[in-house]
Amino acid sequence: MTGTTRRALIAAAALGALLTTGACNVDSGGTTPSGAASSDPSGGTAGTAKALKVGWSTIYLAPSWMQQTLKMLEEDVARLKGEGKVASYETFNANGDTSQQIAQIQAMIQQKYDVILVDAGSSTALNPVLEQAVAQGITVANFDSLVTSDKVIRVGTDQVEWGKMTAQWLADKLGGKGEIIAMNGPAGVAVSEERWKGAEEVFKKYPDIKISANVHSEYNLAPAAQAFASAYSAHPNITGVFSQGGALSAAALQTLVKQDKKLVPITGENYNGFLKMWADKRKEGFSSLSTAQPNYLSVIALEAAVAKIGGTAVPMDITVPLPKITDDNLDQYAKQDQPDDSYPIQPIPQSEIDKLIGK
Amino acid sequence: MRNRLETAVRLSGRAARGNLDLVGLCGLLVVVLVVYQRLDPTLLEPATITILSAQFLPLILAAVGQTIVMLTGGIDLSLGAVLSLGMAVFVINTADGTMSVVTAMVIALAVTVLAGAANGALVAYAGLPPIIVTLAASFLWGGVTLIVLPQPGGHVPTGLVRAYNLGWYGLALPAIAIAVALVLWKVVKTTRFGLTLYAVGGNEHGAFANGVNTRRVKIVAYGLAGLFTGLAGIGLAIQTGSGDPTIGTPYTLNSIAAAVLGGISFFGGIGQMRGTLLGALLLGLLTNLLLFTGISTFYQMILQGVVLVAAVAVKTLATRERVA
Amino acid sequence: MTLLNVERVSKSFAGVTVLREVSFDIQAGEVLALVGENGAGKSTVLSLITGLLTPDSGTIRYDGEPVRAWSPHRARAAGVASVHQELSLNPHQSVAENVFLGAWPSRYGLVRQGDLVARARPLLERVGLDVDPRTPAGRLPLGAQQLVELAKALTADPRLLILDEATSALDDDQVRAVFRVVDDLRERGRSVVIVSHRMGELLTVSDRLTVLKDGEVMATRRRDETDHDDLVRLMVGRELSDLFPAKAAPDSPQADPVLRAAGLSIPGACAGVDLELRPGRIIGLGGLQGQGQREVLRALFGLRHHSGQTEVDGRPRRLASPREAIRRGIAYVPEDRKTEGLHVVRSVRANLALPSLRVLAPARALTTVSRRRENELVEELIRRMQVKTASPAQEVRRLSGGNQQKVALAKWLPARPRVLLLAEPTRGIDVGTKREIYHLLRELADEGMAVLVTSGDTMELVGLCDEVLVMYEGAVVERLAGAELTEERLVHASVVGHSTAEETSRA
Amino acid sequence: MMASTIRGALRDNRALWAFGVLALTWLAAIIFAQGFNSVASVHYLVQTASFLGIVAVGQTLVVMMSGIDLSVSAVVALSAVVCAQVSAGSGGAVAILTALAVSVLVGLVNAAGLIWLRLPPMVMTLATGTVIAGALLIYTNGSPRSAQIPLLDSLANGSVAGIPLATILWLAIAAAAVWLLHLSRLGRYAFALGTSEPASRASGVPVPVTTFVMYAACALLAGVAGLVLLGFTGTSSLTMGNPYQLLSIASVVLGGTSILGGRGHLLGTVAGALLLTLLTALLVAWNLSEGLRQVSLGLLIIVLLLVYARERRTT
Repeated sequence: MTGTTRRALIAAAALGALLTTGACNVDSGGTTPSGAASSDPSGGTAGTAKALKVGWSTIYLAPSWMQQTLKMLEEDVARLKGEGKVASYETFNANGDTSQQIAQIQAMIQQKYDVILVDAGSSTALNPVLEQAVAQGITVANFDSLVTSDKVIRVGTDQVEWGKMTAQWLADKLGGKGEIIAMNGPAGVAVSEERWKGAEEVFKKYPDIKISANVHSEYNLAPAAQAFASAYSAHPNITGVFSQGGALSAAALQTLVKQDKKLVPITGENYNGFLKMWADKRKEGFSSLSTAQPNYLSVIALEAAVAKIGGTAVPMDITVPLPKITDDNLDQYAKQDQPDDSYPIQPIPQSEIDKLIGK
Repeated sequence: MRNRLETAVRLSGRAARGNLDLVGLCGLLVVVLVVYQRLDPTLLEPATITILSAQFLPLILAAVGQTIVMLTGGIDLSLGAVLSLGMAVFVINTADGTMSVVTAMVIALAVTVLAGAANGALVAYAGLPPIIVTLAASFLWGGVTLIVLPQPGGHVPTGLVRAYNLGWYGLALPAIAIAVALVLWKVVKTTRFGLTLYAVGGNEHGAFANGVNTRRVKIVAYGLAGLFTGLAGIGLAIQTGSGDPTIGTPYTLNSIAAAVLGGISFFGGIGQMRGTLLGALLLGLLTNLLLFTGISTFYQMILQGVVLVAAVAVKTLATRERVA
Repeated sequence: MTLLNVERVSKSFAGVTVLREVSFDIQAGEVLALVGENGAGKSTVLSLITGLLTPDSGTIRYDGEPVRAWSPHRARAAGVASVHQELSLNPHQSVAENVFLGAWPSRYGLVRQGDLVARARPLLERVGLDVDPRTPAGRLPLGAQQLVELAKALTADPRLLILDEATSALDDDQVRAVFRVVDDLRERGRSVVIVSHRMGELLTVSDRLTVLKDGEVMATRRRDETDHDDLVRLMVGRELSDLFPAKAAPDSPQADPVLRAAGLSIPGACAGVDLELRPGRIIGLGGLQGQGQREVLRALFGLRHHSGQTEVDGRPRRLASPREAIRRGIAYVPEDRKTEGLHVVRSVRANLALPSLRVLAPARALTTVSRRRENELVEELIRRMQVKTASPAQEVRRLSGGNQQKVALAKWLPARPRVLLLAEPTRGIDVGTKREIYHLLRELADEGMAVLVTSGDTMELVGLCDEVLVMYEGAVVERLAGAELTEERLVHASVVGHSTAEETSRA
Repeated sequence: MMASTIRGALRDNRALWAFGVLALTWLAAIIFAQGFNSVASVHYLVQTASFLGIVAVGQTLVVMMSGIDLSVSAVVALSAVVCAQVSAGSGGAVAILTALAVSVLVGLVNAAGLIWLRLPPMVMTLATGTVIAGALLIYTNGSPRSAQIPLLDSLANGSVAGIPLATILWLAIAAAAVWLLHLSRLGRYAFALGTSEPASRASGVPVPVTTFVMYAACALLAGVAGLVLLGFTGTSSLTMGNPYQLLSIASVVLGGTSILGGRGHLLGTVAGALLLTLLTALLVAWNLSEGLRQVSLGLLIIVLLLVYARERRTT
């Protein structure tokens, strides 16, 4: 019996020790900038002289799009650190758990971050906590997956427009009639629903376009390939595919290629695997219109937040135009030497960023 | 004549009450709280308590629900889906005004209780193992949620959201809600039904042989779990000011982890709700602590897995001597 | 006054007649024993009384009224309570909670623990159980658990109490406590139906005995009209004088011990136990229930951590796991055959073949099991042990208790173990099968096996064993062999806790 | 040997039921939904079922001994990611062997946790799954590679005599698993463990060896599935295994194997995986909204389980 207690205590002590060491790290590294920040929570007059404490809370970190975003963000952070504008930077990964993300943002409020960047796990659930952060004088910039609150800077692309634009291209390509399979992201997720909403608006105008299957899948090649294969085996006579994600497009195209079937037009995204295959099959008559959720959204969000603290009148809603990848400019995008699971994007000039954030 | 032996039996009996596990958990919790206090000196201020309790409420209540099911020897893999369902039903029915909120709550809870009871009925009458029933039910209730609320949205009165998240005249509403829920459980546990729950979990056949309607007990237990899960969903809706049809998923495994950490047995009949409460608090505080420590997010998942294994292993190894 | 009247009741399952025109009655304030071999129809009769089954024909009158739509619920409401061999306790709840299981007294719907404990105390006292009502039931020894079952049955103050093999796990002391309860009930005009394989007990406690054989009532006798031999004759239809086989010649040369234990100790269970098991000898471990006998067996089979020396063939060997014990030639037939002894939901074949798979699929661990050799082996075992089973594919739980026990024992034989450990080898088994098992054990001993048996049945130990070690509070307090091995001395040592010799020397 | 196997399958009628339900569902699909009668559709159904099927065969091995492996999803990703990563430097063959070795290692760790730490399988395998997911993030620094390994490519996409190679691989694996589980000594031990652990211990069943082999085999098969998926998609991702966690368990149960262990036949799982794939495809073909689709899938699984997978053990 004493053994039990002893063991429990040892485990507790060990864990405690582990946590304390971790805690010390933060104490040594984190207090100075936050102290500086708390002396001037509004950040108005200190201007550019003050170095900011920046954190990014993201719902997922695993997907390669997020990884590229992280890299791009870190590069920009390094540059801003060099300029003395940013003091520290931290990434928080909620790993798909929105409640966890709320906790993260709360922790960032407690730790007196100056800038909170958010890639949201839910379009609505984070509103209260983000507004709380704003109320505490923290500058919140939300990008990519957006929340509905108008109290935070939102940097994104127009997802409905995404759906509209690609669907319109497909409808034109099909001459207003045909049979298609729609490949959507997971059900119940705002991005996926909005893109489909835009697409649906377009397809409603074309009664001769029949949507014979509407497939939902993770934005991920393997499940998408399976989902498409099942839908396709039921509807082998389709003349086009509406896809709202690159991996989904790649899955569809790959299936057609492997089955040696006629290559029908497929809308897409700047997923390198898809772009490479497209470039390869272009001469066989395959065609697509792809767009992109540019990774530089994160950079724009960061710079917008920094500029706002610096006194610039930054617009609350920053809509970044959707890039268009067509048969003509495909070669600029498709990167043969890079892995399939990457999202090649043309860099955005600083002047463009400045224009967007109202400098 | 046989005093020595009986004393031994009595002593070991007292040891078996499971309080030792709780002592270990409490110790761990104190350590975590002390470290937390160092990192966040506002820990014991009402504002922080409000925030933290708002944050922990869904997990605690979900774990309470999971515990009730596990006490009968079952498991609920559909808990996350039912939580989302409760949240969805709640947010589509609320409008500003107290009456409307209360009505919406009642409707949401009725739905989740029914969903739970349906799971229970399948387990009780169909002779299907709980793990499989609730696995299939997780698709079912997840689908229903998507039909009710196809994408994030809905509305919760702003005043309520503010009062809940920031305190209401200095009162931590979520903490009060948790306390009320636990008192409710305490009452349920002292009723005949509560004892029956443990009896069915510990020896279902024996309970049946003694005239206990084991089927009804299971249905009520799953229904009751649905009630607490629904409350968790409503709490989450008020915390976030909206509904989200996919937000509940992580709660399935997290609630199981909290219950297991708190000493609830997979085989039923063993465990105390206070253990679950400690387990849920510990899980929540630990993940929060990781946010403060600045450990790379890549290592967070590894640490979570290791903590779970370590905690449960220490507990099972400590109890092993008594059993073997 | 007649409380219960069973008139010409018949019952059949799937065309097989289990009861044929069975008639008997129970008077108020009477104790009636139902005796018969396994399969004679006793459990079916009891199920009819408790409402689990309804008769195909015939009538049952309770309190003078023919019972209609009789169900367990109604029977209970009418004052019928029963205690079975199978425990229905929840091991994780307290004794007090178990005593009132399913019918907890409550006020305003709330159950107060203090109230439960206070109400449980007198009931526990009545059945002679001195334990803290707050103890989890699973912590009690098996016998004590059975007494809790009895206390539970008494909560409703039953008019008719059914004791179905309810004393099988009890030691003599506890049995006496049960009989006090029975006597008390009788005095208060209550009735008791008792079923047991322990004939001696029945002859002590019952007023009348009804003998069943093959679903028919052979006779109903008053206690003073009958005796042990008479009953056995009625039950099996023949004389059964040679229940126990002849023992090993006491002065025959003793072989070297196969298994020796010195200073065997388990904290809280036993301390400093020395024993030697020799080929050809059957050694018994006696004493009151729960004095550490069971733990000694489990330790020797590697199921229980222990300290002390163990030697096999004179060489020190650790017995840390069942696999090591089996490798050293030790086999174990546990007391609780349904959890440790057998895979009850698997077939007779699978159970019998399991310990022999090494032989059936030799060489490496992954090797294919030979179906042909498996079938041969299984059929040979079924034949040798006379296991009554529809086919080798029958699930073990469908077999009678005696046949289950045969399977639990038989599965070890192909491996030719040199030491056989048996806990309560004949609990709940009818007299015919008992005899078969006794003779088989002696046969195995004669073939050179060393046998160690624990039993709560004094007669069994005296009749079967060459030597009996009596345990008291975890220690061996007496060794009886040859002429000294009598029921009297055995009981004396069990109760007093030291040997008769000590007593005389002290005097 | 084959004859006795089939007889064994027939005796366990729940596995047989699974095949019956599969045949009926397929027939219904052909009649009520278009496109299910073409050779191409059959080809693709059995090919896509192979990925799930290989994982499910492994899952059967542990479920039969009354365990469960929730880390299969992580192992699928692990194997694919490791293979892609290693092949860049050391070539395909080394990469495949490394991936399989790492997978087996995970199975061994799972088994070690069950045996030495006495953890419930659900907790242990869930935890290893989480740890692997975290470890993969660190290993790949978050961006897993794609890889073209000819062997895997042809294995996943090629066919022989019109039968996809992936399916042939799956059936070969199933045959080997049938031998392991139903004909070998170790399989007997697994069944024994699945029905009663105390009785198995007291009968001298080598609990550690059996646990190690079965969990290692399960992880190995998850690893194989990961490799085939890598060949199929040409790329690895950290989440590619996710669908297989719960679906593999569902396949096992739909195949008539008791989730409590000790009952069922491995061949049932083959039917279960096909059935589940077919049902998913059917629901896609009906073009329901995602919500309705999930509701239907849940209800269909429940109905099927009610038809033939009820537990009658507690009587």
